[in-house]
Order: sequence, then C-alpha cells, then structure tokens
Amino acid sequence: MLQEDEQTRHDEPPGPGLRTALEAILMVVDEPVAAITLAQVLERPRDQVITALRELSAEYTVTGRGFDLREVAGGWRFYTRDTCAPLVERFVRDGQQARLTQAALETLAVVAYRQPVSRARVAAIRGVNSDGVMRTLAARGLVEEAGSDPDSQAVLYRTTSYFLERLGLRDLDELPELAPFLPDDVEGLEDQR
Amino acid sequence: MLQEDEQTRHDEPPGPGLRTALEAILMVVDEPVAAITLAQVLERPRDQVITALRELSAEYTVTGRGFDLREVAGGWRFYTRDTCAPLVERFVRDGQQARLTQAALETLAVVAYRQPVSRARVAAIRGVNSDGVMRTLAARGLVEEAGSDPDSQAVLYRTTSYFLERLGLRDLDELPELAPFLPDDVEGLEDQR
Amino acid sequence: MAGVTEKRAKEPADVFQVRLEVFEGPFDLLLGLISKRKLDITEVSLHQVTDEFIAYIRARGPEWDLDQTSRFLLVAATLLDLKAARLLPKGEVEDEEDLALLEARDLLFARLLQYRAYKEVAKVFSGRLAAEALRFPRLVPMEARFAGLLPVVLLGIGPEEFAKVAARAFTPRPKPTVSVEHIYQPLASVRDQAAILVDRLRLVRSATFRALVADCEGTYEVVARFLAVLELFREGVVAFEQAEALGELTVSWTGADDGDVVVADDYDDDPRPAVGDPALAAGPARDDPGGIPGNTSSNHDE
Repeated sequence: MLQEDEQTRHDEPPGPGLRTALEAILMVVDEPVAAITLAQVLERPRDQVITALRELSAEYTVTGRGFDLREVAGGWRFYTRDTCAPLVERFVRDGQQARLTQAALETLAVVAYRQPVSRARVAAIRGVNSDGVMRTLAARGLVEEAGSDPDSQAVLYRTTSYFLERLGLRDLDELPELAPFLPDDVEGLEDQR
Repeated sequence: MLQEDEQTRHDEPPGPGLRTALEAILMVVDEPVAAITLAQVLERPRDQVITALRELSAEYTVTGRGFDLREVAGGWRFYTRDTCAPLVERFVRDGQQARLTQAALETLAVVAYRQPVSRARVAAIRGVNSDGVMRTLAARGLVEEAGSDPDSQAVLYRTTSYFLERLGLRDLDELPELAPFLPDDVEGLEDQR
Repeated sequence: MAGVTEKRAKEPADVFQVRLEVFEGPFDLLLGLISKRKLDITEVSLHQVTDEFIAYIRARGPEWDLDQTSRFLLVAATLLDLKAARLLPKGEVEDEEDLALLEARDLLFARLLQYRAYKEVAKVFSGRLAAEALRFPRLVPMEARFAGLLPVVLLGIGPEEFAKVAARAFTPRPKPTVSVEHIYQPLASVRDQAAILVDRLRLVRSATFRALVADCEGTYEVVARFLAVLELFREGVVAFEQAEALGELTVSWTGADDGDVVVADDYDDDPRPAVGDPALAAGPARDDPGGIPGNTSSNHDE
C-alpha cells in the first residue's frame, strides 16, 4: 500500500495514491461503479485502475478483511465477506431475500439465455404457461420489458443489472455455457411447433 | 489482522475473528453503531470491542487506507479519509446520478401520496423491498424521516420541501388527485395484504 | 410449487397408490419419470414411462385448467403414438406414417433435452443466488459533506405523470388478467388446407389422417386441415374408412382427377376464427403461489 504510493509519487502531483483514492471513492457509492468511470475521475489509464482494483481485492482476501471488493454487474463495489454473513444479517434489515421457486428459476434461466424473449417463447420451452412467474420476476426487478417483437407484437423480456447483482455476475458473458447441457441441433426447436 | 485471529482462536467458536466481524458489520450499517451494540451482537466484552475498533482505526491511518473508522456521536462508522475528499467530491459532482431510476420515482410517489409512511408499508405497496431506494431518496434530500409509528416503532418518512420544488409545486395539496388514474376499488387495497 | 408432495387419500389403497409430486409441466414430469427409471432420454423405455405419465394425468386431471391440461395431453398423445408404433412388427417399409412418428419422437426428445438443459442451469442459478445471499453490498447514505454536492435531481416528469406513477404503484400487481398479447393468431385457412389435401389425395389416392397432418405446423393447422377434410366430404370428393371408434381414420379420394374443388368458407370469413392453437388459448393467468410479491413483502418488515 504505502510502497505503491511511494513509487508513484515521483511522476504525479502530490495527493493520495491510486489505491487510497479508489478505496475512498468506493466508500461513498451505493451501486457498482465501472472501472472506466473511476479512471476518468482519477485521470488514470483504465488498465492501471483495473489492476489496482484487482490487487486491492486480492489483498483484502489474503489478509482476511471483513469486507471484500468485487466486480459485479459491470462495476466495482464493497461487499461483506461471506464468512461473516450470520453476524451481518443481524444488522441488515433487508437481508432476507425470499427464495425463488423452481418455476421462477427455470423462467429466469430461459430469459437469461434467450433474451430478448417473449412469454409465449418461454412457455414453449418450459412446456407450461409462464405468465404469472414472469410477472413475479418483473416485480422483483430481475427481468424487465425490452420492447416488442416486430412480427407478433408480443412483449419481449430481458434480465436486469439487478439480476447480475443477485447472481454475483460481472456480465451476461459470465453465465455458464448452456451448450454442454444441450445436444446438437436443438436451438430453435420451439419454433417448429 | 491474521495474528489477532490466530490468538483468539483458542477460546472461541470457529468463525470470523473479532476484527473481521467488526469490519463486515461496519461496512453495511447505515448509521453509526455504538460499541456496546457491537459487543452484544458479537458476545464479547465491551472493552475488547473498543480496543479492537481503535486498533483497526489506527491501522487504517498508518497504512494510508482510503477509508477511516471514526467514533462520532457515540457510534462507529466508516468514513472516507480526509486527504481524499477532493477526489471524492469530484466523483460525486461529476457522477451520473442526476436522473432518478424508475424504482426511485415509484417509491417517491408512494411516499408522496401515503406520507407519513414506513419502509415496510412502501415495500408492501410496491411488492418489492424498497429500503435501498428509500436511502437514496433520503440522500438526495427528496424524503426525510418524520418520527416513528406509535405501534410498530418503525421509522416514518415524508417528502421534503425540496421535493415540492423539484416537482414545481407550492405545497402537497397541489399534488394531482389519484382517483382519475386508478382503476375502481383500488384505494386502500394494499392494506389487505 | 416444486417439491410439494401430497398423497391422494381418495384412491383405494389396494388398487393404486402414488405419491404425487407437483411437476412444472409435462417436460418436468417426463424427465422425472425417466430419471426415476434411471433411463437415458435417448433410449427411453417408452412403455413404462408412457403408462406412468398417463396415470399421473389421470390422477391429477380434474385439478387442472384447460391450458395446463392441453400441454400435458399433447405430450401424452405423442408418447402413446410412439408406444403404439413399437407394438407393430419391425422392419416394414418406412412409409410416411413411420417417418412422421420418427420425427415426432425426435422432436419430443430434443425439446425434452432442451428443457433439461435449462433446468440444469436453473440449478446453477439457485446455487449462485444462495452464495450471493451471504454477501451484503455497501448501501449506506452518503456522508453529509458529500451529499450536498450531488447533482440536482432530475425528476424528468411533471405532477400529472407523477400521479400516474403513483397510481401504477397502488394498483395491485399480481392481478389475474386474461392475457391475450401472446395470441398472435397464426391463421390457417380451411380453404388453403383443402387445396393442399386435394393435391395430395389426387396423388396418393388414399392416406391416413395421421399422415395427412404430419407436416402441420401446429395444432391450429391440424384443426384447420381436419375441418377441410369434413368440407371435402360434404363436397362428396372424399370417403372415410374407420375400423372402430377413435381408430385410424383413412381418407380416400373419390372426386375427379382434375378441375377445381372449392370448399365453403364458413370458417374463413370469421375475422377471428376459433382456429387458434388451444395450447395458447387464453385462460386465467396463474400466479406461481411461491412467488406472489405479496408473499415476499413480509420478509423485509421493519
């Protein structure tokens, strides 16, 4: 920490070092902040900022801090460490999140991999009407409307950034591959009905 | 840090060490917490908790962290370090937080028409947890605390004069009637849940 | 819904006793039965699974609405087709009917595999959600000295819009509505279907109804084609042969070898004919009992 500040002091104006500044800013945010935003405010190259964030995160983990710095939903943010969950729960009123039903999880999975997708399409894949479940997911902020299909006029749905947060994903690319679970030539089958 | 965990491991159940637990809790509490409260939850002597808090605070200062642990008004809370204030200010001022999200707007609307109202009631009406949004609204000066409910002791919220200003209204009586926008028989429905 | 297990006390214990789990639709049930038998999807022992599938539908049938039941029945019908086909002697000529059955089987299994894939990733989701629930993000009000610097809030709407937002919030969310937006009416004209039938029957002279509808895009088209067969019968250009009630229906061409055959258009004139996919028909939308927002609100009371 101090060492890094020492090294960079030669070629930059006096002030807090990069890591110190990052820690300070992330202390006041209430949503994930993109590395590029931090880089712009701190007037540093994005790569340098990302490296510093990763180093901080690794340091917190190695030294067993109660907090953790993680990249989720396209941004960086302080979290509590999972091992402290039982203690933290006593202070966080809204800690308890209702569990999703199997129906909700399946519907969420189809939307995540097929977005933007209509309710009829989801129903075709799951083999059951999924309208009620979709409304629940929308009310929970996990999916949202994403325009309508030009042909059928059906409302399309996609996952939200809150969905990424809840799953602890950086972005949709981090979703596990569907392919290993699928045989060949299944894509688009539901269209053949 | 690790050393302290090592030392205490002999006479306590497995789990995070005292400092780790304190860091985790203080990272998410939204107001200063008294040492005695922390001591009770962690089931540790108050003196031991205070010592740990002071040690953590000193360590953050010595190692030049961007955050600071301070005792203010009888409670402990994480703050940004003073030397980083200019950077944090720039970040806050340049932030793209000017527009309210749909969730925030909806929460604000519920408070406006139901004030004074508790967070639980707002959550019941909206069908989703609204605590985080309510904090954002309070931070933006759009809502404020208005005492507590005599029965449940829950904190109540109301809109501020800044809110009226932003909406271009002189007083709350100028809020448009809800009735024309509501389907029949909806008023008071949320009470039945 | 999932995991709920109930016993049907009404069934006489000596005849039939099943512990009925509630499944998420026909694919879920089929997968459940296949895995219970420890069978591979691609080599399912159809006679075992089909019987259990039918037994399940029979046991639960009265509890379902039309929409739900029709989806189960569609799968059941396919399974029965496949089971019936296996009872026939093997090694015969691969006629159209056989091909249609093979296609139906492949399609059913492919869709089953697809559903299973989503079910698998749903498990991954569940695990991630559970792990993530142990980590709490920092969500605290901004320090007073910085809060004042926040850019001016942009509400972006006037009082009128604001009232509408409020009204929307106060309108109960999980209201049971008849959802119609997904009924996009894939119209199948009876007249067009009749034209297809005329061409085909003039060529092959005689075919089972099953073979005649093998290329149909969906249930709505099967229905339209069936109506077309009836219309052709009324025109006196086809004859039927059916050994027993509900048995195989064979349609033979008895009309002229050329010339136009136009059927009446009783159905096609209706602007919204009742020839829609019954599986997509509007029914009261159901809410998943475990996921009604009202249920969740009690979880974050103060």
